[in-house]
Amino acid sequence: MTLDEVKRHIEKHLPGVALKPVRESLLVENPLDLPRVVEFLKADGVLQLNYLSSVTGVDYLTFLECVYHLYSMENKTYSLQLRVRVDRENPHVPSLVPIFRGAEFQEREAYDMYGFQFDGHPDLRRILMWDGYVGYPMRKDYKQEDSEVLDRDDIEWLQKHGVSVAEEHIKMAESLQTGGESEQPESEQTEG
Amino acid sequence: MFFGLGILRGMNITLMNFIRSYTRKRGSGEIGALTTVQYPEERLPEKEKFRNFPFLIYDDKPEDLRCVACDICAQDCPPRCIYIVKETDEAGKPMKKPAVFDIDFTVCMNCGICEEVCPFDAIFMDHEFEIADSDRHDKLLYHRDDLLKTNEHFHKIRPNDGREVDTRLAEAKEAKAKKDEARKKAAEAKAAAKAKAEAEKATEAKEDKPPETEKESDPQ
Amino acid sequence: MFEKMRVKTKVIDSGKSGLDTQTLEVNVGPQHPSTHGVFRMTIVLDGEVVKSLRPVMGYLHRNHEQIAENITYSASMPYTDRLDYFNSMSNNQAWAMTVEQLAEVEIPDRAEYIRVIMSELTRLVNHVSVIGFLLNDMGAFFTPTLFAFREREKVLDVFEAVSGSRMMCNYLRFGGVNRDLTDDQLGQIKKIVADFPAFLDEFETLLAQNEIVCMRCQNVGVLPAELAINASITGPMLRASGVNYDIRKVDQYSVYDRFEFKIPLGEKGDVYDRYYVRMLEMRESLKILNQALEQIEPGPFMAPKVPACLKNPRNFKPPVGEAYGRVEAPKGELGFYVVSDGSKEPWRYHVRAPSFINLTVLEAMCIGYKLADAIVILGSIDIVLGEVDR
Amino acid sequence: MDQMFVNIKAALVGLSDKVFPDWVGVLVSIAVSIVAIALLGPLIMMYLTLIERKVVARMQNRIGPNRVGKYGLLQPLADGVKMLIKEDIVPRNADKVLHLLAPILIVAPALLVFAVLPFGRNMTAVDLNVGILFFAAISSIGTIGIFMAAWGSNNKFSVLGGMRSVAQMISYEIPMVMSVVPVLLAVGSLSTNAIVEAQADWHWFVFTPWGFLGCVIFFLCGVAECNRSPFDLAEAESEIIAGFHTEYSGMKFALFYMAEFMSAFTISGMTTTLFLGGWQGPLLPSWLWFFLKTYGLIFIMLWFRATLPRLRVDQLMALAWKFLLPLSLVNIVATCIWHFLSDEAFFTPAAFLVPLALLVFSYWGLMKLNQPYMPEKRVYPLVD
Repeated sequence: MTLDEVKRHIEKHLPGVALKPVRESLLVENPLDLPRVVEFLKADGVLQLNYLSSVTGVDYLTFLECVYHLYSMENKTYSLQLRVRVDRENPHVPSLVPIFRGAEFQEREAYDMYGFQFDGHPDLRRILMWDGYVGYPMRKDYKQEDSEVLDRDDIEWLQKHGVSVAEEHIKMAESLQTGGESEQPESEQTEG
Repeated sequence: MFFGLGILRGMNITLMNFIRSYTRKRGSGEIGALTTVQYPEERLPEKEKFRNFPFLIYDDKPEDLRCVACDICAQDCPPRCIYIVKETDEAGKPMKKPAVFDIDFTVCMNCGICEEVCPFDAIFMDHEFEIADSDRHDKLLYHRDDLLKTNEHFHKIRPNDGREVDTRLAEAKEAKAKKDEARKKAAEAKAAAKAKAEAEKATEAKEDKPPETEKESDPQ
Repeated sequence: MFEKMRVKTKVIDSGKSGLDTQTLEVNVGPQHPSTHGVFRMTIVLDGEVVKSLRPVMGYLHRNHEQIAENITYSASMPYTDRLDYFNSMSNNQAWAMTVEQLAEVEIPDRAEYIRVIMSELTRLVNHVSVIGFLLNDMGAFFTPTLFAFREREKVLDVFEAVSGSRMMCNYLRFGGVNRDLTDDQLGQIKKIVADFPAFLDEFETLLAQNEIVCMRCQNVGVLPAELAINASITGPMLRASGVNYDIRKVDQYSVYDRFEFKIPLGEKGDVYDRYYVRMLEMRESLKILNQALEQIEPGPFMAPKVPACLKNPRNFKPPVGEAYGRVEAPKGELGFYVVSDGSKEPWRYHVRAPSFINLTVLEAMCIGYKLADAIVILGSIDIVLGEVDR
Repeated sequence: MDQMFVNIKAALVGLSDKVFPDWVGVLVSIAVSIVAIALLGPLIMMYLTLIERKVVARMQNRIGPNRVGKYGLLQPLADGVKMLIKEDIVPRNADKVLHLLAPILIVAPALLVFAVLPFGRNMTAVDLNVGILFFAAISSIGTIGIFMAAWGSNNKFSVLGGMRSVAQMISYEIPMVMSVVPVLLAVGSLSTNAIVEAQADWHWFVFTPWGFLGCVIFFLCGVAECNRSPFDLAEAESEIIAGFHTEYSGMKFALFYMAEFMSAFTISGMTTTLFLGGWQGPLLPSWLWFFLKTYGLIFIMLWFRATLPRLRVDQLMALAWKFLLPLSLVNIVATCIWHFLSDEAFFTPAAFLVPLALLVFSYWGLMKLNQPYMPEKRVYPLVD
């Protein structure tokens, strides 16, 4: 079956589901349709896509995308890639855990890294980062909280090699060293 | 089958290994022979391709490094552990020589990519692995002079690669010399022609622009 | 035996004994001898019986994906070595395959054969060490591990001679391999392959019929086939549950379609099956290796630099697009999902790590068994924390 | 040669008799025995660690310790020094008294048992007429020490280990004592010396069917008693870190080790005494025979350790209660039959075969009854 045929096949059985082919894959236009589509694909006699290989997120700056790779353990020839697109600010995606247990950890990871809110996930906690961590490190606009903080060793090293270091960085390093409150410096890092 | 037979069979295996550890020759690779090597006294033969930490190569004098501070390795290094600053002459013009060439061995992950990407055969992976030290900041940050090793050293640890690189360099040099010659001839011919043509004007036209290196140049 | 134990648990549960019992919460790990790294299981115990188990991971997290999105495609290769550090060659293969798919690169035959040989050797290395460690988890005093390591060393010697490093091989390149295999090295591999069955026999005599091993492994940690499929379990673990799914057969990537080999399937999906399927898989790997070593022919080991992106490996810029490449790594399906925006660095780089996803069913497999079983079940999943935490 | 140590002791006592009054001679005689045992125990332990490491290493295709001294012979000393200078850490919430007492309470009984071991002809420190009883009683005291250590450490892993250990010790005590009963029946005395004397002229009990089985059961239970592989559940390092001694370090930790190795030695020595003819043997001096046999058994212990994974706690209990205990009871019956049939002779075919048949049959029957613990045969299909 080609992608178009699959699209038609799904649309025939699930009226009201809007699909759009995007680069060898199908985009489920409304994220809320996703569980229906996946459930259909899993139970469907022809496709039997009963193996959810991979769930992951992608940040496209204007929106977030969740990518699902489905394979079949029965009918080994066919595979399908599904994707949903959600708003960056409010990335709610229905969870696939009720249908595929295999999505459990991967959705947790996507939540951890991109901040997807998987509605219906039984245990949506951070998985790789620690509890209480703020921010979603894989988003393209993520700024590491201490990326502009230089260590005292770094400063010494830079100075030794004749690179001038801004005053704030030195102050910052001192305050870190003495265990003081850290403040974000405004200026750019001076290292070339 | 009697309960315990499997255990007895397993115990037979360990007993055979025990006995063979005395009867079979150590390091012969046979089942049951001792396999360990008493490390500081005995060492396994070094494989030629073995890679560990990088070193900088020089031909005759430590002053003429092959490295031209093109910064390719620094940019391609996956963990970015190489730091290069070009040397400048009195006028402040950057020269093709590193003033600073630092490799942080605490960060280096021995991948050998610097060796692969270097267009000048200037950096190679060493076989030296006993570099443990008590201070990870100063002692394991290797500077240019710590990294320098001779071509002989390279030949010693990697004879085949050494030969290959040398022939390659020699060929390049020859080619360069040929090209230089050709260019010189061309320039001479041109100059002669020019001189002929512009003899009356009595102006001189001579190119002495240094020729570019043969290999891929710095992408920057 | 399992049934009996369940009955016993129920008695405790019903509280009819009239004793005031208390559950015990134990943190197994992150510093624990048999969590295979820095992995933590928060186990609630009733006596010795596991009531609930929560895996906690991330202690080795280094945001591998973020790193890879900030460096060039080829610079990611050495980083993939560090994913599952037992099997750097298969990791390399998966990453190289994905990028080649993206950039539409044809790989010469010899390179494909070398890749197959390397990844099958890797499978041998992985499976012997896993079985050794599994026995360690059961309490054998390192003998199986050291026997396994004895053989593993021979393979690692080849890896070192070929790639320069024993474990962090960084050997494959987009379009082929880094260097050619010499005849000498091929001979060395042939010798390993020829000697390996004797070792496997020894290993099997040592363990397979051992009553204690059987008692500890059989009917412990049963994973039903439906749950295994539903939870996206892959690799020997899935096949031990009796599901015939091997990506080498399904996708027939590389040159796997040219070899004659079978897939061993388990009967019950317990720890013993997982152990024994690995033993049998090694024998099949040896078959593949024998055929590959026979069929390999001299030729180029790098693709000709035809696609523009291959011209200069340092400036490798695949076309805009995306690809999902997967291989049958020794631990299961190792997939790389990569989105390219046409620049030198991937826009999105995702690793579908088999041991991470195989952990999903850990709790389901452990509940109702003893603490000692939980350790063995974890060992039989075969995780490497470099890959789990990434 | 045979009476070398006895003569030395006699000489010492005689020396004191010449100088001091009689009662000093008695004290000297006692002191010599005590000093000899107090030195022998730790010495045996120290070198057992070396032997263990060497033997296990050889079984694993390694060389083993070989850096300190020739063949690593000074390794135990180096270990001892290391243990002594190590920091002694006591957890903040531990019960300090119990934590301190436990290692002492474990070592003391392990050392006490040496008193009744017949090391050679006339070389039993105290020839108790209830020697075996003494041995059984004292060697089970160690359990209290283990549980004290477990409870006093205030650590969950320790408590798990302690509970396992108590359950295991109590269970294995029973088949162990039951397997000694046939010997007592045959000899008619509880004295260790009498038992050895009864096995003169190659009449070792291990050569009889009941003796062989009793030996195996006694030895297995003994291995379980001293917490050695494959019964080392109390300190299972892969499950509960180090069990009851998780929170111990330095010399206290070394004391646990010492107790373990000394009881490994006494168990082997007792098996030798009960079933392998003790110090009986031709040509070589009696004490050498004793040590040879004992170290042979210790080698088997190390061999177990190098080969076998450990049992699970329920399987351990099942092995004791469902397998070893019934078998040892049957063994008593077999001994009685042997007695009736043998008619004072050591070997008669009928006396040999009838108990043998009984024992083999009951072994087979117990195997059938314990079917759930038997290995299953599996078939692995190879598909495309």
